[in-house]
Amino acid sequence: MAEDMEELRTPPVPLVALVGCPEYHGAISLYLHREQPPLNTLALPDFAKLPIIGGKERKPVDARMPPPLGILKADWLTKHRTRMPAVLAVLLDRDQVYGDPTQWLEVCTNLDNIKAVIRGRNIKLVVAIVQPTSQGEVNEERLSALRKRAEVDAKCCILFITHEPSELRRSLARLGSIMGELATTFYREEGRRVKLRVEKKSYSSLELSVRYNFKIAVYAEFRRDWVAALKFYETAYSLLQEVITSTSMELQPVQRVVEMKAVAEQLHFKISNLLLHGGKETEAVRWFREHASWYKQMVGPFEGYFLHWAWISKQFQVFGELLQNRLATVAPPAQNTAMRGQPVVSERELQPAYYYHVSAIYMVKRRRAFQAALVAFEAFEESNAPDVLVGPPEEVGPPVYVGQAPRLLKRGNDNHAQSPTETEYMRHLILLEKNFQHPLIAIALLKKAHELYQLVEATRTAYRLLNDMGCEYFAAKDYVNAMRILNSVIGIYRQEEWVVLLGSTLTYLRECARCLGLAKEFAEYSFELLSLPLSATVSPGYVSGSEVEPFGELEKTQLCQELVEFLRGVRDITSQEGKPGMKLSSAQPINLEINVQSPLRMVLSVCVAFHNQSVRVGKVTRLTLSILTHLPLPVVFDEVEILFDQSSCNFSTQKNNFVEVDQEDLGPCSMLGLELEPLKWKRISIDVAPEETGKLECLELVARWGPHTTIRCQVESMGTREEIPFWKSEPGIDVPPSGDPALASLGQKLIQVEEPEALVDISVEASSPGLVGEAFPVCFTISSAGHSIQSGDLEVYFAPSVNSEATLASMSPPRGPDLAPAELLVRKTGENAESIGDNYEIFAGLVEVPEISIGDSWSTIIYVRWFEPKAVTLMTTFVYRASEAGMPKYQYRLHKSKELDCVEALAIEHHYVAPFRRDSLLLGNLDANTIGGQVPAATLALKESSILVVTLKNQSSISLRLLKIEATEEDRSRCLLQKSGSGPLANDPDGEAGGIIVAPQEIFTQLLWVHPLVLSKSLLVGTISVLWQRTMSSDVMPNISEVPIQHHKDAVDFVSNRVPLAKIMVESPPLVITLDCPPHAVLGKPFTMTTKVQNLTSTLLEVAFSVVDTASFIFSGAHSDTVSILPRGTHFLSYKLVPLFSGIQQLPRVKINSAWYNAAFQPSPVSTQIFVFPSTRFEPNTHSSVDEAFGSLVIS
Amino acid sequence: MSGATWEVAESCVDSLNMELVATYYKRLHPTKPELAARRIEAIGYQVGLQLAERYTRDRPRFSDHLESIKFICKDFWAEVFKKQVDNLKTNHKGVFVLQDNRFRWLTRISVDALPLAGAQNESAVAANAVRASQAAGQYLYFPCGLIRGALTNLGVPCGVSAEVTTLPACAFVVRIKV
Amino acid sequence: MRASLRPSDPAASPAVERVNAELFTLTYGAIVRQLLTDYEEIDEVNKQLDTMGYNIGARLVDDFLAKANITKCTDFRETADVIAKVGFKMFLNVTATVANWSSDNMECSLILDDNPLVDFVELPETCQGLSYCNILCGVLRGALEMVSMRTEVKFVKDMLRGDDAFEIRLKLLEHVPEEYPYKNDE
Amino acid sequence: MIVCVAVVGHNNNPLYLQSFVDDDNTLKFHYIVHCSLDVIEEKVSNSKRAGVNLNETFLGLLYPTEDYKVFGYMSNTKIKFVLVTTDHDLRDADVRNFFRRLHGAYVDAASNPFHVPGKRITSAAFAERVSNVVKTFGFGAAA
Repeated sequence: MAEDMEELRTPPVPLVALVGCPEYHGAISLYLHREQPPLNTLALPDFAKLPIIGGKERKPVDARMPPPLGILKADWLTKHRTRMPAVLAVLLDRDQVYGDPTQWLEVCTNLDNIKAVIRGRNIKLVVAIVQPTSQGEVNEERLSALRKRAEVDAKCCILFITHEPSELRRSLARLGSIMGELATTFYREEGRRVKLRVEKKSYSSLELSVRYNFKIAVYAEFRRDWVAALKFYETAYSLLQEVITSTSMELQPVQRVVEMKAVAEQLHFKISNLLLHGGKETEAVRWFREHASWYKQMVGPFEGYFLHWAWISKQFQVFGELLQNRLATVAPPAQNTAMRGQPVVSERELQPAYYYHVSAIYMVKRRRAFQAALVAFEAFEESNAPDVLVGPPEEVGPPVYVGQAPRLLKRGNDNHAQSPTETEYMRHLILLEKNFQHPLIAIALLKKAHELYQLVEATRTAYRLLNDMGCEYFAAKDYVNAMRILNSVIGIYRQEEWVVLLGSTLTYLRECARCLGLAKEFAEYSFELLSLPLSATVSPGYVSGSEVEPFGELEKTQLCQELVEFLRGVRDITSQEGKPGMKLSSAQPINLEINVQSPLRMVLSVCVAFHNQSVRVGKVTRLTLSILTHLPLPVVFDEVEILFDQSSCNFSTQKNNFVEVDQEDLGPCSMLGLELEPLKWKRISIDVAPEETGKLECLELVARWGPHTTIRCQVESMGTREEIPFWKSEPGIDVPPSGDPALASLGQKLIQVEEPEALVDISVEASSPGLVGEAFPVCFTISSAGHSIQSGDLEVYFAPSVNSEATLASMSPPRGPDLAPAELLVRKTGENAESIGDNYEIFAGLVEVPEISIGDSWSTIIYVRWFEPKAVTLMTTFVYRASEAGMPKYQYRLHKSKELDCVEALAIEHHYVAPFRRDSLLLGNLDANTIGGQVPAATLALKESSILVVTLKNQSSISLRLLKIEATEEDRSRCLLQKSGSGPLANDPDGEAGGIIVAPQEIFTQLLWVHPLVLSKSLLVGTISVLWQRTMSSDVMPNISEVPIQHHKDAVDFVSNRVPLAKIMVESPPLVITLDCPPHAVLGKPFTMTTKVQNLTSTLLEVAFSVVDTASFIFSGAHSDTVSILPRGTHFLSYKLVPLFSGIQQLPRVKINSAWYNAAFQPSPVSTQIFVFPSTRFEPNTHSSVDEAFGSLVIS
Repeated sequence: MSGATWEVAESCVDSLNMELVATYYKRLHPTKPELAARRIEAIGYQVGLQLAERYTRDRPRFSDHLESIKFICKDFWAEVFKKQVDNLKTNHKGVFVLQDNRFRWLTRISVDALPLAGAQNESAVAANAVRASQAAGQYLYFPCGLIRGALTNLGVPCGVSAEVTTLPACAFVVRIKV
Repeated sequence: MRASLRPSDPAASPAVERVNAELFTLTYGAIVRQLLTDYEEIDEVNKQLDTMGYNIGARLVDDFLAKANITKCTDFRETADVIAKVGFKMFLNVTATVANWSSDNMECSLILDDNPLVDFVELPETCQGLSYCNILCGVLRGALEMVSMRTEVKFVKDMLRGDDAFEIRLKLLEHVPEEYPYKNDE
Repeated sequence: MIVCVAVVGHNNNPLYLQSFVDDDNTLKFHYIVHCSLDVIEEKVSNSKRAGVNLNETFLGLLYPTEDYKVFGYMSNTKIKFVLVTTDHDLRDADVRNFFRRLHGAYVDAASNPFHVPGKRITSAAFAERVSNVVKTFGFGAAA
């Protein structure tokens, strides 16, 4: 706060004086000070000190008096507050008053002196008689004498009791009230006196009336009569304005101007103080507004401008502070409480921040004015001249009048002479001002204002204050802070598109960067500044000295060239004085990043559009870039690169060709650099060929200037291009890249790269279904259609079956329930072909495919061997590299799958039958039913040859060649097994075209002998193994004939199915019946039928038999009888029969009944039939094969 | 000079609207009706912006969305369609329905655009009604744009769609974007 | 003929409903602008405007004849007068003056010194070639063709391009009394 | 004397700013107008809060700067008009009238089919009309 105003800040307090009885002064003054209203006390230890309060005699004013040398006496107010009491209280000791004449005389002289002192100033007098107690008689006439002497009336002459507390208090109160009362009268009278003069107009100069009104106001304040005080201050104020208007300020000497403003300041300070304390804020504001605007014109002479701005600045600051203090105590007033006629007070004006801000603004004006003044001053003055106004007190005295310069005491004694000359004065002020830190003060003010504005959320204003702060820091050459602060400001100007403001701020920032030698920032700020859409009329500035000067297109282009040269590294930018200039080097390169949101997008914005949504890998696709700059003049980049996520596609104007879309007719050009016109989209097209599948994205454009500068600019899709986030409201800023509308609307910067189409066919052929056990050939054929295959691998495997994750790869493990139903094989190659029976080996899973030139084809065969009749899916993957002109080696990949079905080729069954017409009594058969549950195993007679019938049925859809049927005994010592002599199968399977063909569904039967040698309940007989192969007929596998490495007949391969024979029971029969009779008969020709019954036991067996006769024959012999057969004996029953009918006839059946075994049996009907020829002519003369076979088997 | 006082025959406005629809639906984008619709809506939008600017000058600012919408229903409608909206409904969740039982522009579109005349039997009438409201739909994109433009300019960002119930009645649905 | 003109004074004829021109003016402006964005080159826009006008004119002419109750005017001169005095008055509420007749009476100019279409309009430099009011030419052409006069209509002066007035040059190509021209607003 | 007139869009972006003093440094006017937006916001929100002066478009005196007085006006479409003047005693009616005519000029400029809404106003006719309005400021409701 302005310290010289201190005494004006608080209303003055009446002053009283005490003399006599000093021992009580302390108590009294303390009491008076606590009084309400308080009184200040001036205590005079003894009467000798009296002259202090006396002033010089007042001379009556008259019109002939010359105008005073100043308006307000500098010390007047101080005098009245500290040295000029309104009341004087004399304390007289009772003993003196009532004492002996000498003492009384002394009192009288003292009183006379006092009167002499106070008369001129009509200071009021109070006489207090000090006595310890209230007792003691009063000498009336002495008392009245005292009054007369002191010329005071009774109420001004009081008792002051000191030793009785209650009385003391009462006396103090008495003293206080009377003194207060008298003080008021004193000041009123003083006021009146002065007012009288004013009314009488008994003087000439306006200055005096200013002074008098001021005095009246002050006296009123002493009386706490605020209204009156205000009134007279205001009069004084307006009178002062008259004074000023009566003379033209410009012609006045600076000293005078300064004085008058100082006075005005005091008066106004008083006024606003009173108004504010009176709760009239809006009043105060109005007053201030008037004050400021009125005095603003009162600039005074040029050299004093800075003083003027200093003064104005101070006015605002001081008022702001007053207001703030006021508002700190009371709530801010309701706005617009303006009554009719009075100008409205805006809300801003009720905010202290406003005044601080304006004050700061004037502080800046002050600074600038001073700089100007300084220049002038140093031009004319010899700068080393001394400042006479600083010196020891005996030479330089304080000013007599408010706002005047110090006096040079050595020059005569007259005030006039003592005041310094104008030059001395100015030098003094300028030297003072030199040490004044304008920016710091301004910044302090701005900070204050900024905080307050932030409180009321006046964002923009707050930012503006920051901006001003930054500028002040700049002025103070504190570039770091300037840059920090200004950086925080630009955001809002960008956002709200206040281009001019942004321009100015950027200009400062750019300068800061330059002075700090920050190349990158310098470049960035310069670029943004240059690319601003500034019309020629409103343009940003460049900084000269510490101020921003606007500049036009010309400077703009210059600046731009300068910048580009700098970035090229061919010119360095002069930095702050003293520092070395900025120069680019490999040590400090510049790398500017421009993304979609960056403000530098104005410098360079790139959008791209691929011409296709997708491309096959390796194929060429076209990309169009549109590049735009808002820089004011054409720029040429030394090199432009375009980067992709597939670096192989990266493009550079240095290396690759491109097409300038707007003059395609020129064809592909490969200039080294790239030139951009201002605000004109440059459209170039380039061709790229991605080498990897997936996506291809254009990432960024890198423009280079010289060796050290790169600008990396993020690209965006032309289709989904978002408009430049800045300067939306600027017409013609955001022109979309014109040209091909299709590209413009859906061109993208990212495309899909698809696998190349393989120009190769794979065919998988097989004559499904395959047969279990066989090596089922599947033929793979690869034929190249489009490009020749360099090298490839053919992979073959089973598709994983649904039920098991076990990958059924070519390697087929030993079979289990959930394992591969089949395995893959390949034919063994040459040398080890004959090693083992099977001439296949497990397929390794991969076949190398040789080079295949266009049009050719290649095939291979792979075999499938099933373990069970189960369909499988054969998968194949062909991976290869194609060799194609101008194409990268890319791995192509083909897939193919084939469903293969499978069936069991042969159904092999077998059963046992007893020998022809020879039956054994097998008890096992008899009580077969007694064996519970399972089908009883066939029961054969011990050491009897039974027949084994094996039937093979071809279930497949193709005819098979049966090569061999083999019977292998389990154990020769227990049971013999043997093919019956002349089977249809040649015994050598490898024989030329050996074996027989079994057509589909055909059944083949094979007979064998079984001859058990031991008794057994379950006897393993042996196994039958069948060897077969498919008949290779051309319709089965058409393509195979073409296959080079294939199947000539010598390499016949066959399948062998082994079937274990069912177990049998062997027991020794007690009886064997053999029927003996010719194989056939002739009608009417008699023949003999003999039934042999052998008893194989060692006991005599009684056997009953009976013959059932038939209509077909007549025969002779016993129909029924019972015979006993000796152990090991045989009984013959012979009958002669004559056939009566021809054809198959049932012989009479002999039924044997053995009581011992309680078993009856007879030969099976089949064995007891005979063919009867109608006549001998038909009778074949061959022998019964059965007989032979039988014969050959008989074991005796 | 200012257009405020100038008057032209209403048939100018009508034939301009009709021709606008014809131009975009029949000539410029015969195959892409939605594109034509978008263009026409855009035209309406621009006019709406401008009209809002004109019609609201010298009137106190609206304090909320409802006031703005009321303005559209009353003054704006009166200026453009020579009557007020018959009924305004809202769900208080930013959806407003402006019902006009006799929407002027539908009453005044020429017959060849709306072949309603002389269709006797029910089916024909029904068929006509359908075709009519389809045809009418084409004529409502412009007013939709108008309303959207006006509201947007009054600080009520919204989407506007129209529904033809029975000609010439129709309802405009305003959905305020939040 | 003159007699037939009198009752058609639009002030007198209640048949014509009037509306505030703003909507009309702005709508037209918006259409022109949209067309400019739809088409690359400006001549296309001029053509479109002319076509639109043609259809409108073809549609309006009956209405006009009815309201203005004009017995089909036979010769070109009168027709021109009717258009100028009645037509423009009735629809756009401006009067045109007929001038600059060619010696063979086959050509004349309609001169307007004001025109509601161009209210508020300022042509940007980018569309200098644009004949903003071209729709009027179309209207005249269409209307005249309905009364079996094939004409060629174009602007020769345009205030938007700094001329002192709007001048529409009207040229009669042929007058085919009994032929009904193809009506092409389908 | 009117020293500056500005039109500010509803995004608080300058649509038009013209100074009428020869002093080539228009920068300060940009600052003044930009800051005045704060006051406009305050006034609008205040009048919202305590429904005083029922959303009048005319906002009256915004604030005095060190040298000027700044008046404000906000249309229904959130377009702000700002007037910067040196005069200290202005007739309220004059200022209101001024803004009415300024607004009128803007409305017509915005009605130009080629004017893109929200973009800076480059129309010569508008500038013409504005300077006319400025010239005739204070002479009643002239022209």
